[in-house]
Formats: sequence, structure tokens, C-alpha cells
Amino acid sequence: MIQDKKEHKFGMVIDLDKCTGCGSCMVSCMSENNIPFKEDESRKKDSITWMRVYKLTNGKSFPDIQIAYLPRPCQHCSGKGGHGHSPCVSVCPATATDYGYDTGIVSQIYTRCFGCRYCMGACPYHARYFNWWDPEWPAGQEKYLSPNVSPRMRGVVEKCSLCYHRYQAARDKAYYEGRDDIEESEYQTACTTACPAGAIVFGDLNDPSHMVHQIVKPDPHPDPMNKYVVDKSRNPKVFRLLERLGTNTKIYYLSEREWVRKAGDNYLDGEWDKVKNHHGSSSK
Amino acid sequence: MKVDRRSFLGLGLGAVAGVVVSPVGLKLTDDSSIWTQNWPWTPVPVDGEVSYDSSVCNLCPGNCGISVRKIADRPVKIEGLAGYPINDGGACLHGIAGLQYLYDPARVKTPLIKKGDKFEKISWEDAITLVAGKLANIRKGGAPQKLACITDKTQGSVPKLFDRFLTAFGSPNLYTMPSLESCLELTAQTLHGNGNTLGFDLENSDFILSFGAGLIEGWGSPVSCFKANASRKKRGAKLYQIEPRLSNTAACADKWIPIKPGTEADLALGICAVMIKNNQFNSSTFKDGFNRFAIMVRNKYAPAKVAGICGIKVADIEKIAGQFVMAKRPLAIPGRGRGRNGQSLKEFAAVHTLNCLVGNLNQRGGAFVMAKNDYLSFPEAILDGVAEVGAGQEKLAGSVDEFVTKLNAAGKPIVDALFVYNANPCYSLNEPKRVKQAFKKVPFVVSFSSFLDETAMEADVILPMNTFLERTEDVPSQAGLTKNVVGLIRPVLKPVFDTKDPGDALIFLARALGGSIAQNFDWETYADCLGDVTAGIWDSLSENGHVLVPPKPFKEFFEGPPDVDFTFLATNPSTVQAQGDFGLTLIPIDNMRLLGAMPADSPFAIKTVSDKVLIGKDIVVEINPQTARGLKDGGDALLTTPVGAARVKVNFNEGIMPGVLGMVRGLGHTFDNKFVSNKGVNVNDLIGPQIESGSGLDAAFGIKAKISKV
Amino acid sequence: MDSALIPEGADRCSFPKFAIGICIVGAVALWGVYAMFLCWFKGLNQTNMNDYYGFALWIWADLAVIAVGGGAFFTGLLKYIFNVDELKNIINFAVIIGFICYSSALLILAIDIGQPLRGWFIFWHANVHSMLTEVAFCLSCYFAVLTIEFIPNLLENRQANKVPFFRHLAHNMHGVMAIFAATGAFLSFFHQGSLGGVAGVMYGRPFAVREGLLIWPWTFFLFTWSAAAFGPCFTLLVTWITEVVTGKKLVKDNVVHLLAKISGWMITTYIIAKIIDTIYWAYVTAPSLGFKMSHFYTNNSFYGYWILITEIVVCGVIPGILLLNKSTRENSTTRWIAIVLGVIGVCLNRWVMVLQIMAVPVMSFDTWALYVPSWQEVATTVLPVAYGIIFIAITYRYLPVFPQERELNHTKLEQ
Amino acid sequence: MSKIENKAENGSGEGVEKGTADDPKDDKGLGLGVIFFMVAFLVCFLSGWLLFPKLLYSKKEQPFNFDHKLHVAEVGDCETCHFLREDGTFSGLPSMESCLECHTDEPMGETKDEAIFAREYVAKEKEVPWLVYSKQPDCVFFSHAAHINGAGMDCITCHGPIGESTTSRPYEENRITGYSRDIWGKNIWGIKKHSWDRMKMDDCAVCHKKETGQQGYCFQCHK
Repeated sequence: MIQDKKEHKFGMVIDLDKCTGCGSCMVSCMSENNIPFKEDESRKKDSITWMRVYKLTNGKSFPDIQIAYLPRPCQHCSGKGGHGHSPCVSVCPATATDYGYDTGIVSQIYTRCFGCRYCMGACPYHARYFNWWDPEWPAGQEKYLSPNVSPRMRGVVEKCSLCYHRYQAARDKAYYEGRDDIEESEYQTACTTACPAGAIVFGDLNDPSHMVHQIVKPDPHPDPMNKYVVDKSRNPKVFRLLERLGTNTKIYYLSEREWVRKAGDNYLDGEWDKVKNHHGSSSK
Repeated sequence: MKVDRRSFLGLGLGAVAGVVVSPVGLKLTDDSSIWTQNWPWTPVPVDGEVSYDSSVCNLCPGNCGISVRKIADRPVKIEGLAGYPINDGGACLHGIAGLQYLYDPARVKTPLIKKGDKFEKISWEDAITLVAGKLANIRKGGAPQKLACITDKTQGSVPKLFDRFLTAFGSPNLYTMPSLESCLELTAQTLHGNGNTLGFDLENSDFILSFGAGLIEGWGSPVSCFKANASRKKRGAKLYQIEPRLSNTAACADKWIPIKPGTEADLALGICAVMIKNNQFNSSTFKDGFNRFAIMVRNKYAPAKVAGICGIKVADIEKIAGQFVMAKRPLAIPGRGRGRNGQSLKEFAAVHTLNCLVGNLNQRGGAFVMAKNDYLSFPEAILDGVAEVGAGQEKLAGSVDEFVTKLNAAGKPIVDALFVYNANPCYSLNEPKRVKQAFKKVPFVVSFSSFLDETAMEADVILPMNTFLERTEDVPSQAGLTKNVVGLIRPVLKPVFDTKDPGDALIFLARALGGSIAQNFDWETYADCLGDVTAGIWDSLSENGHVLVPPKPFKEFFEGPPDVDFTFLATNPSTVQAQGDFGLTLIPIDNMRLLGAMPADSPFAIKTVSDKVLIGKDIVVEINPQTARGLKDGGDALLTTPVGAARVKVNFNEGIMPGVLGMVRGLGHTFDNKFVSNKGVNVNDLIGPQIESGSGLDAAFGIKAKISKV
Repeated sequence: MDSALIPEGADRCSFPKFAIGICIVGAVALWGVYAMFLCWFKGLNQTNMNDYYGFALWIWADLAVIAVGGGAFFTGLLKYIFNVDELKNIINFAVIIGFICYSSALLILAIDIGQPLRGWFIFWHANVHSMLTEVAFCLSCYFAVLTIEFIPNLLENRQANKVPFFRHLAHNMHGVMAIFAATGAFLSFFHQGSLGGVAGVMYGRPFAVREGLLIWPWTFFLFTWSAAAFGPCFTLLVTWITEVVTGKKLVKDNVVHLLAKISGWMITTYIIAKIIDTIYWAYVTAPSLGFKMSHFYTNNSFYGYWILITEIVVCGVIPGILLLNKSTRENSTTRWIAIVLGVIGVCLNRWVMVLQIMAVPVMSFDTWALYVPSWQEVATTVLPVAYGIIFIAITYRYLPVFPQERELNHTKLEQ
Repeated sequence: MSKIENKAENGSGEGVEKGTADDPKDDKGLGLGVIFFMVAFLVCFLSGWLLFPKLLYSKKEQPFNFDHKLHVAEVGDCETCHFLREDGTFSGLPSMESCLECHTDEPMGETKDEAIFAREYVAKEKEVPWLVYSKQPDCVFFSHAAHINGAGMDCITCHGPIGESTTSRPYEENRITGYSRDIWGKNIWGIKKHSWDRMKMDDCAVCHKKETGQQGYCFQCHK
């Protein structure tokens, strides 16, 4: 079987200097993945947006203030030491979410989930959403739903799947054509293809020929400063969200602006200046 | 033997035991959980063969190419069309959400006629007969100019058909909604003569001086602007953004220059003054009035004075001028926000004058003066006697805003019938309530609309239109682009409801009127018509889905740049001031996540709107903490302007100039769609029109306001 | 009218009086049941939980009742394993309270999950890495054990006892009770612990995460220990309330003092461990992840240092001292103060370990999230209380729960 | 009677012996109790095994009989009608379009089934609303390409010898879940004699474990 021949580690790098906060990725995700909507979506704490764009500011006052936008899909953590024990996967009591060692993608199976919401508590990125309501579409609108992603029922948790169905489709084509593996361009997520600024680069972090690998340059060795952290980027402009927790996310972010990179994690006073120039182990 | 308690105990126990050792328990437990996994009320999308259709999106003037993924002939996803000259694969959130418009709860499903204050269904035949009857009477009256029409734009065969209809009918009263395109045409016409428009070569400029143009807030053709902006870093191109608020564009610009609202023109002329003083300009093509202009700016727009007006430092003005002149491919672009509402000709002209002075006209990375595209060739219009009469009449007004003002001013109806096509003036013009009044004064209003929006509600008859996914139409793009692409909208599915293409509706109507009007519309269907009138390009258009008409500069490049006529600015037309005398200034904010005009937003778009913009049903107003005396961040407040007042929530934002209030444009719809309507207020309700003398444009960039805690 | 059922020699209030009381509490219970059905049929949108507050009031209630229900396993442990014989006079009641607490916990869990009909997946498709799985298994097993521990007492009912089979059964079961007590203690140790683990393993949540031993974070042991420490407090508290309500003395002081003393030692040792844990977390664990302690207690309108001090000092150290010290322990006023504080303390600890975790922002650009439960949540949380009162009332009325009751109240008569 | 008495004696068990001795009346009561017990047990036990499955599933007839055997003989294989599309997706049941590659609204043979087909569907240009025995629920992603091209499996392994069928058996649908009975299997205990007798998740997992060494990750088969 294909995924046995080669182990992928799909991930993303998002250029926050290119991101304009336009929201195309959010909507593309919604329409690709049959995300429901309700009358009041302004309560962001119960509004299902697999891809959510956060607004960051540098906290300065007029006119020195700066803002940046940070798109946040599920971070697809590979967990402490990269062993696949993501914060959510390790806590799910019913194995409704698992870590695909062949793809590095964290799944969520709506029909297995019974809605205990432990995974939501465990996720520091708020990437997981609960279906508090039955999904309802205005008359006729259910006609645009895609059969590639199963609509969720009330009472279960859902989250970004990195458009796994697009991976499946690409593999089906590869099988049909008798190919062993899929091309970089054959599997791209809905947010990636939608971004009008081309801020999102998606691909296989394990494959040196893929753009995402070339930008991120993941460090094969654990971070000497924190044994739980693996695949730290060796690109000084690239960072991950809450890297210090050892969640080992596969969504990387890129920015020229130091304050933006600093916002990616938490630092004690003065700590940032010590660590800001540390980018993975010396190995090149 | 007596039957006692214990016998029944036995009975019970037996039953239980029997069930336990049968599969019932296990099976039911399993099946009941499987039932929850397949609740009948959770939809199951039908699977099938995948196919792709390509078409063009016309939700905004951008006209991007789209690829529609269909499964079992059901459209399920809209994406940008790779290789399309405008957006090359990119797409904005509104286009991607386009499918939601097909099944929008507010769609007009059949022709409707107003009885009392309710709408009733009516057949197409009856609707057309009724309209034709009314129109025939107007012509009998011998005053055909009393039919007026409002459309969204002037370019393309459908607007041209409405034009043709009015001509054939005998009325000059055709008006279009304010748009960036019309402003650019007007500017080009004023500085370079008739029949031109402007395009800006953002992709190749290395120094963009933007006077509030929301390059990533939907200005021009949004996706192509996004791409141009995204490539700046690679090209090392600078962007200076001049506006009162740290918009997303300002945020990603190399420099944000906060400036008092409505003083953009002054700053532009101030920079002109500096350039002229330092003799840093190229006057080879200057025609009339340059000297008068030079003297005027020297006297009236000395940096010191301008600095005061705009609230920036003299040094900065000179620095900006310096950098603009020094740049290899400098480019100044006008049009606050989307460049659609509340724009002023003076401002556009002043900003474009910078391009003229720096001499980048028709140069790579500069401003292009292009002939309006003319790919359409309609047969000569046939006018009967009545039409001749009307043709001689004066147009009632210079702009749709002036038209509305005139309607209100008049005692008895000056217009007997009004067509509205693909426009929502009762929402998107300033102070809509006055527009609604004006509509009430028109005895018979016909709306050609896909949605039962604010304007359609005011109509007496609604003729339901196909959405862009169900129709055929040619859409020429301009929207500030330097390339002139004619795209072809093609239906990706059969009309969901009993709706028609606008062209077909007009042909149907013309036929019903008969006579010379019918002769002018002598086509079986709109599709035939399109084939005829685009004859020149039809083959490649229908084959490739678009035609790239090469940009036709005023003169060919080698002949040098076009002439520039300064007479308009030389007279120093007065700058429009904000109405009223309150302490603060309220300005509308164009936000990429809200379309702001026609059509209203999709549920998905509304879902992406930040809770710093909309909370529940309350709109959020941005204010700088310095000016927020007595207000609480996130608290309620009452916002008052000379034309209205509204309950709002307050958001302290360090990214907006002290003294300025920012309110997003595009909320506060009032029609029947719970996902989109009755959320926040319509900022236009709070702003009164300010007609600019000379252009007739409504140039209200904002309005004076006060805000108080409640 | 129901005198046939009332244990011999015990005097109980008249049936009508009893019935009225039950009806009043029953009304409250019905309110809870109504809310429960709302949640089942309309879904969890009936609550004020949201995607930031996946765990809320209910999970707190769960952890709290299980913690205070810990009196059952600990008293059982002392009585049957360590043969602290005096405790036989309160063990029945401890078991009943435990039974109520655990049945309530299971009920709340059944309401709390989004797909109740799939609840059994937790057993069928169990993920062995999940603390919640451990909780589910131990919880249900221990509930079974409690039921078994409760049966003999049930069979001692005057009528039931007439049936020889039941009489013998009851008798024999008493004999083997030690085994169940041991099993119970073992199971309890684990699920009390795993409930602590639930928070401790969330390494994405710096407020919750703790180092630990093997797969078990320190919170695992702290939870077990605190349950053992404060559980008896709750048993004593309820006993006292029952005494007040019935106006009778039901348990001899020496028993009360003994349990209080044991509880005192447990509390003190627990609170020392807790203080060490907190300090280590505040000065080593959290900073290593980039968090100052103040981050967790400032910049929001509710959670301040007060909650930390209340939990550890006011409701931990103080009751510990009061119960250790003989004079304050045997002075009823101070003893009751200590016991009440203790019960509040353990509940507060569970609150912090569930709700404050959810409230604290983790991403630097995220914000505090506070929440107020909806009436449906409150009602369903009150339900177990009402149910508990009714259950105790009935068991007390019809079962010989307190072996010393007769003796104590006869002696009263003689004087 | 006496037989039952003895049963009762034994049934009442050691522990209670003393009790029964005390009070002979119990005896008969208990005896009767045992009869009641037996009866109730048998009734529930049998209905659980025999009646329940009948009640649980509803039978639905196909629009008309389809003779697979005949068609296989005519076209030679399965793939002509059930094929993989070029994008690797599976065409499933043939659409009217592909039927019309051979058929017209004039029947070719003289079976009444074909007559129905021609009259009711071809003539009226309606798709035939077949009921699919092997239909999996919406949450399942199944790749025919992976199994046919990737693993080189044949149709029979999962679908059984349906190609040899000459008539269409009625489609049985679970009244609670709406599943086809073929998923759980004909046997109420779900005991399978052939690889195609049952198609629940565990059946996929077993084969995957055997063939690929591991059950596979959730997303491999779920969407």
C-alpha cells in the first residue's frame, strides 16, 4: 500500500508578512468541509471555524502600533518528542482521534466521538470545535454540500483535517495510474489553494524537494534546549506556536517582524533576547 | 398451589434471563448508537462523477475567473481559475462563498407584484404584460423621458441593452451607481479628454503612493491587487499608505502616514507644489493651464499650509515628494477604501496629477491612460417619433445622487417609471431613507433583481434575475487594471428558480411593447444577442472564456505620453467638507470581509467578521483611547451625526487617528435573511450626501459626529 | 402506616411529616430531571459551555462528589483492612454516602457527554492512554463494589431480614466484606488519581500540567490523597447534619473524634504535599514553559491569588491544624468549622483544577475566558443533592444505618 | 409434578435449604415460580433469537429483477458496468446512460423484467432506483482503486458471487439504523462463513491487519 512505501509528514508554513487577513482561507475551508453556520456567529467561542484568523498587535500606541494576522488551522501536533502523542490524541477516551504515522495528520472521527470534549480542554490552540447545535442549512442550501466530507451531527467534536479527502483523491488517481506516490501539487489543502496572496505553502516536511521543507528546514535533531522539541526550524524567520510546550506542531509561521515571531510563544522577562537567535541545533 | 409474589418474581427473572442470553440487548445497544451516527435529519450529500466548469465571478467589479467543482452535476465548490489573466488561481472569500447565493433565503423565486404592502406571485407573462402596459401609457403621454433607469455599471452588453432600451424608448435618464470605474473615467476625461479611463500598473511599480486606496480591502480588482501586494517584498517595491486609520493595507505598507480625513486632495496638491518648487517634473506633454495650476498650488498649497490642514509634518511632505520623485517607477493611486462611495473628482484629479508631473503615464509601472474598451457593436438604434422627442430632452441630473435629490425636491412626479437593475441604492447610497422617499414619489418602480433586498422591497414589480452562476453575460474588467479583459460568465447549472437572464427579460419586454422598441431588440434570446454584438471576439470569447484586449493607450507608447489638461484643477475647485459641527469625524471603513454594496454578504462572509466589528446585533465603532473620554472599551454608546443616531459598541483602537470614529460599511441590512440582516447598522444611514460642484459626485468622505455613553 | 418497615426500637417521625419532606425535596429533584431531559433531547446548547469551556460546572460537580465520596473507600479501608473497629459504627453511613456520590457522578457524566447513546464506546473502543478511560473503568467497577457493600445493610431491613435467604446472604456477605473493601480501596485509589491525572496530563495547558511518577503526574497522587483526607470530613459533616435534622445522637463522640483525628493527619500531610507541589509548579514547571505565576492570577475579573490562598491556607492548613490539635478537635464548634472548611477546600481545589484551567489563556494573543453556568447546568448539578437527601432520608428511616442509635437514644431515656 | 418438585429442591439451592425446611409453603410457591421462570425464559429467549431479527429488518423489493449472470455472459466481466473513472473514483452502479449503450426502449429479450425496465425507465428517461446491498454509511471512505489496483483484490472477496445471481433478492434494511442487512450480516450473531458475509469496520480491520501488518489509521477509511 502506498503509505507504507514512504512516510509523509504533511505540514504548512504560513508567511505572516504576506497574509492580509482577507478571510479567503476561512471561507474556502468552510465551503470545502461542509461547515455549518447559524444566525449569530459573532460569539467566536461557539463559532465553528476550522481555520481561524487571529489579529495580533504589537501593543504600541498611536501611531507606532502595528498589526498582523495569524491564520490558525489545527496544528497537527506530533506531540512530545514527535512520537505521535498529541495533546488531544493522548486524552481521547474512545480513540475517536488518532495520529496518522503515515501522514502526520491528526484525525477526528465524528461517528466515534461521543462528545466528552476532553480533547478540547487539552488543546491550547482552540483548534477543536464542538457541535453544540444540529447543523441546519436553509432550504435547498444542503445541495451544495460535498460528499467528500461527512456532515457532522450534533454533540461531537470536529476540527481541521488538512483536507485529508484531497489526499485520498490524489492517492486514488495515483492508484489508477499505477503510480507509487503523489506529486506535491496533487495534494494541496483548500486554504492553501484559496489564499490570493500565496501566503500558505503546504507539502511534505519529510521531502526535501517540497517547498515547505526548503523554507522550514526542519532540524532532524531534538532541540538541545528542550528535549521534547523536535523538527525545530533552522530558518531564523520561522517559528511555531507554543513550541516550548513540546506539542511539536506541523504548522510553521514565517515573519520578518521580530514582534510577530515573539508573539508565537510565551517568554519570561528578558528571555526572548536570549533565545531569539537560537534556531535548532547547529547541525546543518 | 397458589400464585404468589414469588411466582411473578420467577416470571420477571425468567424474562430478563431469556432476553439476556438472546442477541437483543447487544444488537439494540449497537444499533441505537449507529442510529445516532446516521440521524435522518443530518444531510447526506449525494456522490457522483466530478467535473469542473469555468466561468467568471461578477460579485464585484473584479471579475475574477472561477472554476466550479461539480459532483453529479451539483456545484459544490468555487475556486479561482488558474491561468486567468486577472486572478490566476486566486479567489476572494466572497467568490468562494458564491454558491450560497444560489439558495439565499432572500432570493426572488418568481416574478412578484406588490399588492398593498405585500408581494404576490405572478407569472412572467403577466408581469411583462403589466410592465409593458404601464410603459405604453408613458409613451402615449408623449413624455418618454419620464422613464428612468439605475444600473450598476456602464460597461458590458447588459448595461448597454438597458441603455439601448431607454434610447429606443426615448429617455436620456440612465444613471449608474457610484463606482471606482466611473470615478476613473471622469478623471481621465477631465485630464486627458473624452473616451478614456485610467489603469494603474501595480505589478511593476516600485513605489506606490496610495491615498487611502484599500489595495487589500477590495480596491479595484481585489485578487489582482492582493497578488501585486504580495509580490512587493520580492520586487523590493515600497508602499506608502496615506489614511486616517491603520487599515490592513496601511498595516502591510512600508510606511503608514496618518492624515486628517478628507484632506487627501490637499496633501496631493501640497506634494505637487513641492515638486514644482524643486522643478522636479516633466512638462513635455502639458497642454492647457499648467502655469495657472503651478501658480495656484504655489500660493494655495505651500507645504506649511498643507501640513496644518492634513495634520502631518512639513518635513514629511517634502520627504514623501522626494521619495516619489526619486523612485524609478513611482505611482500615485486615488480612491479611499474600495474607491466606490463618497469619492471626489478633485481628489482623484489631484492624485493623478502626481502621476502626470512625475511623468509615469503609459510607462511600465505607471498610470495608463486607456481608451474605454469598445468590443461591442450594436446595430444602429431605431427611434420612432416619440423616441425622437425624448432624445431631445436634457438629462435630469449628473449623478444618481443628484437624481435622487431632484426626485425628492420635485412637487409632482418628474419620473413616471423607474427601472433598477443589479443595484441597491436604498441601501448603498448615503442617507438611504431619502432614497426610499424618492422611490415612493415614483408611481411605478420595476426591479430587475436576484434578491429581495432593500431596493427590491420598494419596487412595484420585481423581475427575478439569474445569479452569476445561472446566467450568460460578458463582463469587461477595468477596475483600475492596465489590462482589458473581457470575461464570459457561463451558467454552471440550470436556474434554481423561475428566473431569467436580464437580457432575456429586456428582450421579452421589448417584444411586448412592439413597434420600434421591439425592432431594436430583434433577437430570439439574449444568447443570440451576445453572439451578434460581440461578433468581433465571440469565437475566442466563447472558446477560451475570456479575451485579453491589449491595453490601448491614448497614443501608442513611442508617440510619447498623452496630453494633460490642467484647467480643472487650476481653478482650485473647493474641497468638500464634512457636514455638521460636532467634535469628531465619522468615516466608513471598507472591510474585505464585507462586500459593502451589491449583493449583500453571504452567511460565510458574515461568519468571518471579527467580534471587534460585530457583536450579536451591535456594530462596533473604532475610536482612539485618547478621544474616548467617558467611554468604556467594549461598552455601549450612542453615536450621533447631523443625519441620524445609532446605538453602538465601542472598541478602543490605537490604530485610528484621535478625533476620528471608524464604522464598517456593509452591515445593517434590513431584508429577510436572518444570517445576514439585522446585524449592526448601515453606516450610510448616518452620513448625508455632499454633492461636489462640477462633478455632481456625492463626495461625502465622512461626517461630523459625537459619541456618548449610554 | 409504614411502621412495619421501620427498624425495631427506632422511633421515626410520622409518615405524613416524612412524606411532606420528601415531596419538597422531590420538587427540586424534578426540576433537575426536567433540565436533564432538556439536555438530552435538545443537546448541550442548553448549557453555557463553549469551545473554550468544554469542561465546566458538571465536570467540577463530578470531581467534587467523587472527592467527598472518598470517605467511603477510606473508612472502609481503615475498618476492614486496618481493623479500626470503632469505625463499624459509621461505616454503613459512609458506604451510603459513597453510593450516592458515585451514582450521582455517573448520572452527571451521562448528561455531560454530547452523545449519551454512544457512552459505552469509552469501554468498547477504550484508549488506554486516556486518563478518562481509567476513570470510567474504575468508577463503574467501584460503583459495583459500593453496591455490594451496601446490600447487607439493605437486607437488614426488618421485612427483608424475615426472608431467611436474605438473612443468610447478608450475614455471609459481612464475612467477605474485607475483600470488597480492599478491591474498593484499590479501585478508588486509581480513579481518584486518574481524575487528578485528567488535568495533570494536559501538557498543552501550563496551568494544569505537572511532572510525575511514570505515567502518573503528581496531581494523580494529590487527588487520591485529598479524597482520603477530606472524604471523612464529608462523612462526618453529613452525619452531623442528619443528627441535627433527626434531633438524635447517632454516632458516639469517640468514633467522630477518631475519624476527625485521622482526617486531620491526612489533611495536614496532604496540604504539605500540595504546598510543595504548588511551589515547584510556580517556580520550576510554569517558568520553564515561559509563564510567570502572576500570569495565572491576574488580568481577569475573577481568578486572583485569593483563590489560591483560600484553597491552601484557609481551607487546608487551618482545618488540618484544628483537627490535629486535641482540644480544638474535641470542641464541637471548632471541629465543625474545620470540617466545613475542609469540604469547601477540596471542592475549591477541584474547581480550580477544572474551570480555572479552561479560563487561563495559553497563546500570547489569546484572552481570559470566563463563563456563567446556565440554569439547566445548575439544575442538573442540584439534582444529585436532592437525590442524596431523599436517599439518606429513606435509608435512615427504613434501615438500621447507625448501630449505636438505639443505645444512644435509650440511654437518653434512662437519664 | 414431582420432577418439578425436585428441580425446585435443587433450584432453591444449598444456602436456602434451612429456609425451605422452615416453611413448606415456600416450596410450592417456589415450584410455581420455577415454572413461570422456565416459561418466561423460553418465550423471551426464542423470540429474541427468532422473532426479533424479523422485526428489526424491513424487506424492500428491487424495482425489478436483474439477471447478473446473463449480463456477465453478455459483456464478459464486471468492469464494463462497474468501473474506475480516470480520476480513480469508482462509478458504482451503472447509470441509465451506460445501460443504453446496449439497450433501447425496445426490449432485447422477452423477460417481463426487461419490459419493466424499457417501459418504466428507458422510455421515461428515469434512472433505476436500485437498492445497494453493500452500501456503507456516509462516514465511510472506501477506495475501490486502492483495493483493486493497489491490492489486486477481486470483487467476490467483498461482494460475494453476486455475478452469478439470476434474480435480485429483496433488500433488507435495519429499521433503526437504515443500514443494509449485508453490513451486519444475515446471521443475527454476525457469524460469517465467507469473507463477504459481514462488512462491519472490524472486518475491514482484520483484513488490513493481515495484509498490511496494521489495522490502519482512522482517516484511511473515514471521512
